[in-house]
Amino acid sequence: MTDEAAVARFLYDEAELLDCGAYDRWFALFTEDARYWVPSHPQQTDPAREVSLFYEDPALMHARIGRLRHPRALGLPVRTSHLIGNVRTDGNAPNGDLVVRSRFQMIEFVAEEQRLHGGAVMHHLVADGDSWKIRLKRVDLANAGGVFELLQAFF
Amino acid sequence: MTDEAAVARFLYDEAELLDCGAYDRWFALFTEDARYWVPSHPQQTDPAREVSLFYEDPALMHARIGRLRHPRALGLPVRTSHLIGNVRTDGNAPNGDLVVRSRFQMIEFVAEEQRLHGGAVMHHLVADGDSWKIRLKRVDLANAGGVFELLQAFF
Amino acid sequence: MTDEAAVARFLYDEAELLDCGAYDRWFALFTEDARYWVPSHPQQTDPAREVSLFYEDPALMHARIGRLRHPRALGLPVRTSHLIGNVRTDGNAPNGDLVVRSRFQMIEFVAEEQRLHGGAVMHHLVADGDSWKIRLKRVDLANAGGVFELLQAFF
Amino acid sequence: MTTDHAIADLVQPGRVHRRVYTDPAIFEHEMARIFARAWCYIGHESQLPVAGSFIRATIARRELVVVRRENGEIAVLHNRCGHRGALVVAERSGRVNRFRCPYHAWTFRTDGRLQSVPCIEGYDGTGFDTSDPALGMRPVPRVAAYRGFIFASLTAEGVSLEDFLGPTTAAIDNMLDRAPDGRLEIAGGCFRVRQRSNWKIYLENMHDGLHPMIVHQPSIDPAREGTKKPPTPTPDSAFALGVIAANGQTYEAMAALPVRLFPFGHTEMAAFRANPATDPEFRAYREQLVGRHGEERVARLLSDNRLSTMFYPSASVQATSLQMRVIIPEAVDRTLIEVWTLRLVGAPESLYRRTVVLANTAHSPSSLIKHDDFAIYARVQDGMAADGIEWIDTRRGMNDPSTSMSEAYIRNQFAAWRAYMTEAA
Amino acid sequence: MTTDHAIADLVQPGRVHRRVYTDPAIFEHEMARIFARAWCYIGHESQLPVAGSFIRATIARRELVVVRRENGEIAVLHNRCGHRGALVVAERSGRVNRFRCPYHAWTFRTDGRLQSVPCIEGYDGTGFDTSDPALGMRPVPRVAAYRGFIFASLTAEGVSLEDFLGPTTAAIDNMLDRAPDGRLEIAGGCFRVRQRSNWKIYLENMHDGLHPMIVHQPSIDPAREGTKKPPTPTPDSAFALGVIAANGQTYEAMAALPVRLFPFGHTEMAAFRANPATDPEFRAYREQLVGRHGEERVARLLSDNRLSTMFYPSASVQATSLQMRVIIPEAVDRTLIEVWTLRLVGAPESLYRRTVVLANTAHSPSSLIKHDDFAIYARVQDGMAADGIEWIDTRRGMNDPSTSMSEAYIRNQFAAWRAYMTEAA
Amino acid sequence: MTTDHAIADLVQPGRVHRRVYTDPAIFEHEMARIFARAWCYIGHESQLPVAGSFIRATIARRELVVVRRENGEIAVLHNRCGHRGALVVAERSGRVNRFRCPYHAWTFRTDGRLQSVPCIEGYDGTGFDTSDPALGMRPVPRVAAYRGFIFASLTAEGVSLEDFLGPTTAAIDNMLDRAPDGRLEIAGGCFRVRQRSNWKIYLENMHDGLHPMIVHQPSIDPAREGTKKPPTPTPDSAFALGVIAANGQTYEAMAALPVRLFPFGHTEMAAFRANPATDPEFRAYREQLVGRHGEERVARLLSDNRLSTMFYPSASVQATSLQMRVIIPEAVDRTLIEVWTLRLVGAPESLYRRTVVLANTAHSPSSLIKHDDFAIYARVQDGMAADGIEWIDTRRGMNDPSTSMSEAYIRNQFAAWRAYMTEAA
Ligand code: FES
Ligand code: FES
Ligand code: FES
Ligand SMILES: [Fe+3]
Ligand SMILES: [Fe+3]
Ligand SMILES: [Fe+3]
Repeated sequence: MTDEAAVARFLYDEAELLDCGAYDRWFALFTEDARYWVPSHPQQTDPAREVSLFYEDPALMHARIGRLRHPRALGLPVRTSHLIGNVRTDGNAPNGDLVVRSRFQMIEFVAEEQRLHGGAVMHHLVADGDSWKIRLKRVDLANAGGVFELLQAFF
Repeated sequence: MTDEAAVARFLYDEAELLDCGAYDRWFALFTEDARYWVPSHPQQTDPAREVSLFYEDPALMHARIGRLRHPRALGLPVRTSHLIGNVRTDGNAPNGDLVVRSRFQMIEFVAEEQRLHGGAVMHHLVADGDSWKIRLKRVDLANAGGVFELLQAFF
Repeated sequence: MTDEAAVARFLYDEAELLDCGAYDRWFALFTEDARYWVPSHPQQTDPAREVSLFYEDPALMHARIGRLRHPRALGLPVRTSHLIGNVRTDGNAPNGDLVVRSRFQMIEFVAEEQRLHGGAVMHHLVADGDSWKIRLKRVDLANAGGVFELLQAFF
Repeated sequence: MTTDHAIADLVQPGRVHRRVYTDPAIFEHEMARIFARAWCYIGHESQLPVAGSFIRATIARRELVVVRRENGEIAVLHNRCGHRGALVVAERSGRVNRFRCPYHAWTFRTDGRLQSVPCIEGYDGTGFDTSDPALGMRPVPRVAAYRGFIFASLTAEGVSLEDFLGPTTAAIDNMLDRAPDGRLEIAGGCFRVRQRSNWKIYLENMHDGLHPMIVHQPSIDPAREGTKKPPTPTPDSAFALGVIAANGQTYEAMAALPVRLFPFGHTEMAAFRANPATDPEFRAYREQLVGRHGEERVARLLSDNRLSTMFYPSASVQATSLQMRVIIPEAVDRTLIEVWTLRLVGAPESLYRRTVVLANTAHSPSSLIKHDDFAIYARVQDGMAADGIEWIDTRRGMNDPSTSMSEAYIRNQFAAWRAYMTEAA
Repeated sequence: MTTDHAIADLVQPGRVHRRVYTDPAIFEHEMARIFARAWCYIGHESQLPVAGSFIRATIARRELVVVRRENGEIAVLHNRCGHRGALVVAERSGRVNRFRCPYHAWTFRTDGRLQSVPCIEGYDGTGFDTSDPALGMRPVPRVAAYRGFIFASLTAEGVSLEDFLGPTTAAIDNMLDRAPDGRLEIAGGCFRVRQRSNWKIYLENMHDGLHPMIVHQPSIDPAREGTKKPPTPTPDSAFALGVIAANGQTYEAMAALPVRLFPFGHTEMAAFRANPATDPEFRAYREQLVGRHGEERVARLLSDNRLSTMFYPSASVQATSLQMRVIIPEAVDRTLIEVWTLRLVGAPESLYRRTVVLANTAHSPSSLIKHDDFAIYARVQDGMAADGIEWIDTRRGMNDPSTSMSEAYIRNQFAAWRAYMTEAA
Repeated sequence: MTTDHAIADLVQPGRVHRRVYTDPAIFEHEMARIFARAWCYIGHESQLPVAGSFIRATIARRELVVVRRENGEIAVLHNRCGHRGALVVAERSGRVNRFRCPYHAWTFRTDGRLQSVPCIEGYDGTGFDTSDPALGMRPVPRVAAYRGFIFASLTAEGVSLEDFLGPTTAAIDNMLDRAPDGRLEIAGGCFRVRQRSNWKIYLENMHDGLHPMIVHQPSIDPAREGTKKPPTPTPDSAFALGVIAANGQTYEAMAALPVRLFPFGHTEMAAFRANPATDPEFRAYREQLVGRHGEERVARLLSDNRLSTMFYPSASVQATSLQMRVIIPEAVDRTLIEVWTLRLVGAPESLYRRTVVLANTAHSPSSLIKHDDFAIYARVQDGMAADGIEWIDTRRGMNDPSTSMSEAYIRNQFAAWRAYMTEAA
């Protein structure tokens, strides 16, 4: 399997864990210093000086998972189906992380309604044995900057 | 071409036959004991004790194809466009069949309206020369369990 | 990287240029005698005897790019996100061009609204160093023949 | 506002006005005057096995909860909190000890009475009385069941359920007689299919014996071929193909199928005598029945075949195919149909398996049969949408006995429609 | 309900009220009083080459079928079955011997008369009369064609088509004169583009000579540059770029373009004199014409250029660019535009090729020109959506001769609008 | 049409009728009688830094532009061209010298007056007068700002902004006092979140101290756990988790939180005393304030915590968390909420960073807290959608002092609602 194919497979497996609701195993893919970031617009560079659609460290990701599983959480369950494509390795970040770019579309089915999300994804991956861990997952939604209803699920 | 790439190519070709309306050639991809199954919910295990969105053996698949081509069939034609992704080989079934998992989205254009379908697909493949035949195609729709309008086309 | 993988990567990079608004670099991928064609129905063979949704030579493509960038263009900006899949090399055209078939879905975000487009794509590619140039890009939309609102962006 | 007089004029001998299918104001009246007054089917007792079991239901667009009480009785409550009106239950079914509103945690007994209010002292001296029904999940005025089939009425006054159902109950009796243990249960999940047409268009197709060989030709032809040519169907699929092919009856055969007309708009269509199944499992099952009823009665009840019995306006039962269909109007041009299957308790698995195959074949969203029906319903709706031509003909079979080739059942439905719609509120 | 008096007040000298663009009740009136009364364009005879050829059409939201009868005449029928109202024809065009309703297989002759009813004995003694037009696909009251262009009116009374069209027919005559064989045909498919604005906003832009150099600057600039800089355009694209660049006329030039005003709201805008095409194919074509008409007449008719002629309210013809545009209102804020191209029968292929390029350039969904127009139409609709400011100014050019720089044609449209809308039903 | 009398009856002591949340006609009245009359918040002066700076705003569904004039004043104009009504400005914010309509290039001064008209001679002798306000972008009747917070009223008559805001201004004063430079600015972008419920349902949740520990349990539980267990949060995330966990206050604590009631429907809820931040940056900031105000006043103003202050009906300010929320009704069952953050000019970056974290946590579309709130709002809307049960109870705390455990603030809102809705137009 070429390296790019291996990376693609890694992204597919990551998405599958979300779609199957295997949040713990998905969570385990992230480094301790990871960030899950959905900027409020594609040009956003600083999560501290502008609001973000999501900006979560592992502790906040963990809390979100906790809510998604809480028996009294409202407006759930949410079922997702990710389609990942256009996977491209794009060199290394200053810290050596492998930079991977991809595009996705995700169908979200919640409260008997189907919605479509999509956009660009950038992963920063750290080698971990014969696989990787995710240090950064940045999702730039096609409709970032628009009006949103609630976004409960991870992209 | 790696094995996974070959399987992916097989799934692309399968989808293309549907999108081009080459139903006979698509039908020929299935074994005589094949099943085309769209469960009514992702946890469904038994098509005999619960209703299914589709549960078809070759004879019923053949009848559906017959209707799709019938000059007097109403609410037709339907045009589809499949996007297949996240293709992963996933070991072998007890009977030795190759298990392949993928995700898809399908745009359906019928009666001047565009609809989107998507979800998870599991193929059970039997080696056939240097290609495969399909013994099982199971499609778990993202919105399984919801309210549907008519589903005429194969996913 | 297998040849098909290289071609796929080429299509991903092409799409990314559009999604990033790098229209000049995208434009540079086309040959001087290139055509960008979106037929008005899948069976259309002659752009001169039937109207087309798009039928552009480099000069018209260039003019469209000019408008997309014009400070006074209305109903802009438009943001797109392409998902490219089912990439298959399909032999050579009479003139020797490499024929590549794929499927796509594109989310278009314009005027605070998200729309979905998709269908089949055929590229005719000319070898160019260790990459290619595009002599023909034909996009058959799933909803060709239907009613459209405006189509400003390239697919 | 449409006056009763104007409404009465919309239904005339031999014709009805298109507005009854297309006017949103008429639809509002239908909800208030027909669905809110009639006995509407809302579920089956087998869906409420134990105390606290509940399912949701909808009548005239009101959200309801049907729940089994501790004393075994069944209550039907408005799914609406007595505090600020929130929908109390979001799940389609489940089990509770008491209902709890997610907003401020008011709790309600299974009879809908307010049970507890956090920090109730906040209401001291306001005359707040927890026994006030208006503060609970208000029960609907009337609930009754006929041998497990639960109906409710949103109006306090009116005929009893038995009087309402009248002779249609025979369909239910027959199903129960066919159950070795004398019990039925809802099983196997449910289809929910939305059609883009007025609810009456669905009802008016219910016993239409003229359309099958015409509308369903696109599925009849391949099904007939499929029963002859390869690929060889599995037994289940052979049965399914047979069901599809069975739509290809001659006009003569259909003209021989009586459709019975009952008060309140109810109707019933006979089915063809099913060629007795010959497989060993069926014979064993038949023996069970004989043990229970005796040969003569079994012969009679197995030959007493009903295709569909309509409990106007809310549901129909396909007695022979063991299917319940619930009609839920959503808008003047949108209707939700729920399809449920019934299991004969005690009967061999193979019989229920057939019921599942039949539901998949006849009413799944992918049904080869329904494709053409639903397309037709939408075309009827679209054809009547614009003004210019105002009347729909309903004269077929006006002078003949009622059969599946007559529109007598449609006239019977509209007679009830007119009575409901013009009866003083 | 809005009274006629109130409606009359919405159109005043020099201004109109925003409600004419935004009020759904006004829109309903427009359908019943304008579109249902006027002669509306529904197709061209070339689309109906042989007996049984049909196309679908829409007037005032009524679904219609336009069909060539066996005797060569053209009938326009309501696309609605006389039985239960189903839409009979779903295809947009095709050919039939007779129409067949898919529900119960009633068949209809191409004049709409009921031809056959399966098992008609079911109607014995009901007074059912197959010759009753109400049981057929009812023809519209009036159909007429002017030299191949078919119009229909949903009202029995009214002026003749010739009187209705009046001087606008010159545009049609001119196109026919340009056809070497004296015939035109619809060819090359059709664009159907939906705009999110009231139908009148489209019409009011039709002859607006002030907006092009403003609204279309974003396409004019790159088009002008494109004609100078590489990449070198193909001849077709050079022509397309020229068309786009041509929007950049000076105000003076536009002020010199007369817009003629006709009764019934019709209007016509002249086009700039096209620099005579010099390619050999064109010269050959010109010779053909001279052979047919003589030099003098050819010189005159080729210099007699019309940009657009509006058949209020339903269509416009771009005579010089050989394009038909059909305006189909769907809702108060939604309008469907159909764009068809016309072929001069007998003319060289290259001319029609130009027509296709022009349609692609000027009115495809991807048109660089229309992007900005349609965005503007939506912005006009959005700007008027809320209350608070009630009047729209229409005074430009009130004292001047009518040119493309005057709003005279808008006032002319509203004069007709007011007359239709207040005329007793 | 609903009469004022009928409207008055919808609000009664201790209850309100469901129609106030579900009837589109009532919603139309609310736009015309409440939103068009009240002073509505439309932006902050810091969003208009220089001459020509503009932002868009919406009141009662009217599109507006708020612009800084050359003289420094602020004008609020209808975003509508005086010619044909086009929306003049499409960008949500920007800077201009003058406004230019994209259709015919009429230009408007920043005070809305018509500045130039291409080829104006076309209006000679028509009485066209460029100084006619009807031809400009008409200014709204009244605009005023309180210390940078801009409000507008669509009605010429009425109380002054100061009288309207009354004691609510203290919240603004407090924020300004906390700013070392005595200035606030809008920064960090904006969330725009749509909820599927009536605008009042959002307002009625604003000070609801009973629901947090109930509705927010699904986020409180994991947040509390998160503060104890690994993974170890970053300081920002620890703060965020603290904010989420803080919803888990006891009823006693909430009952101790006063909610103040003001004229015109305004209300204010106190916040818990924030444990003084101890990090060095905060201490440095505090020193800045002491330098400006003196120790005593700083101690007072930092302990003077307000959770939310409601400027009925259009906005609320979360003074302590430095957040503005704007309520924009779109339809009877749809409301857009805009969330903006405020920066204390001169304060250390870390403070604003906290403001951003708080906005992300408390009101982003992905907010763990808002998920459950918004789901509840929709369930309240859905629960009230159907008829059958007509009244909503509002009696809680009728005899008690107003706290977050009382519905006094809801009654206060409805007292204002009733006054606005029944006051002669
Ligand atoms: S709304 Fe149900 S408890 Fe308050
Ligand atoms: S509806 Fe057309 S034949 Fe019955
Ligand atoms: S509409 Fe604004 S200038 Fe004409
Ligand atoms: Fe049928
Ligand atoms: Fe234009
Ligand atoms: Fe809350």
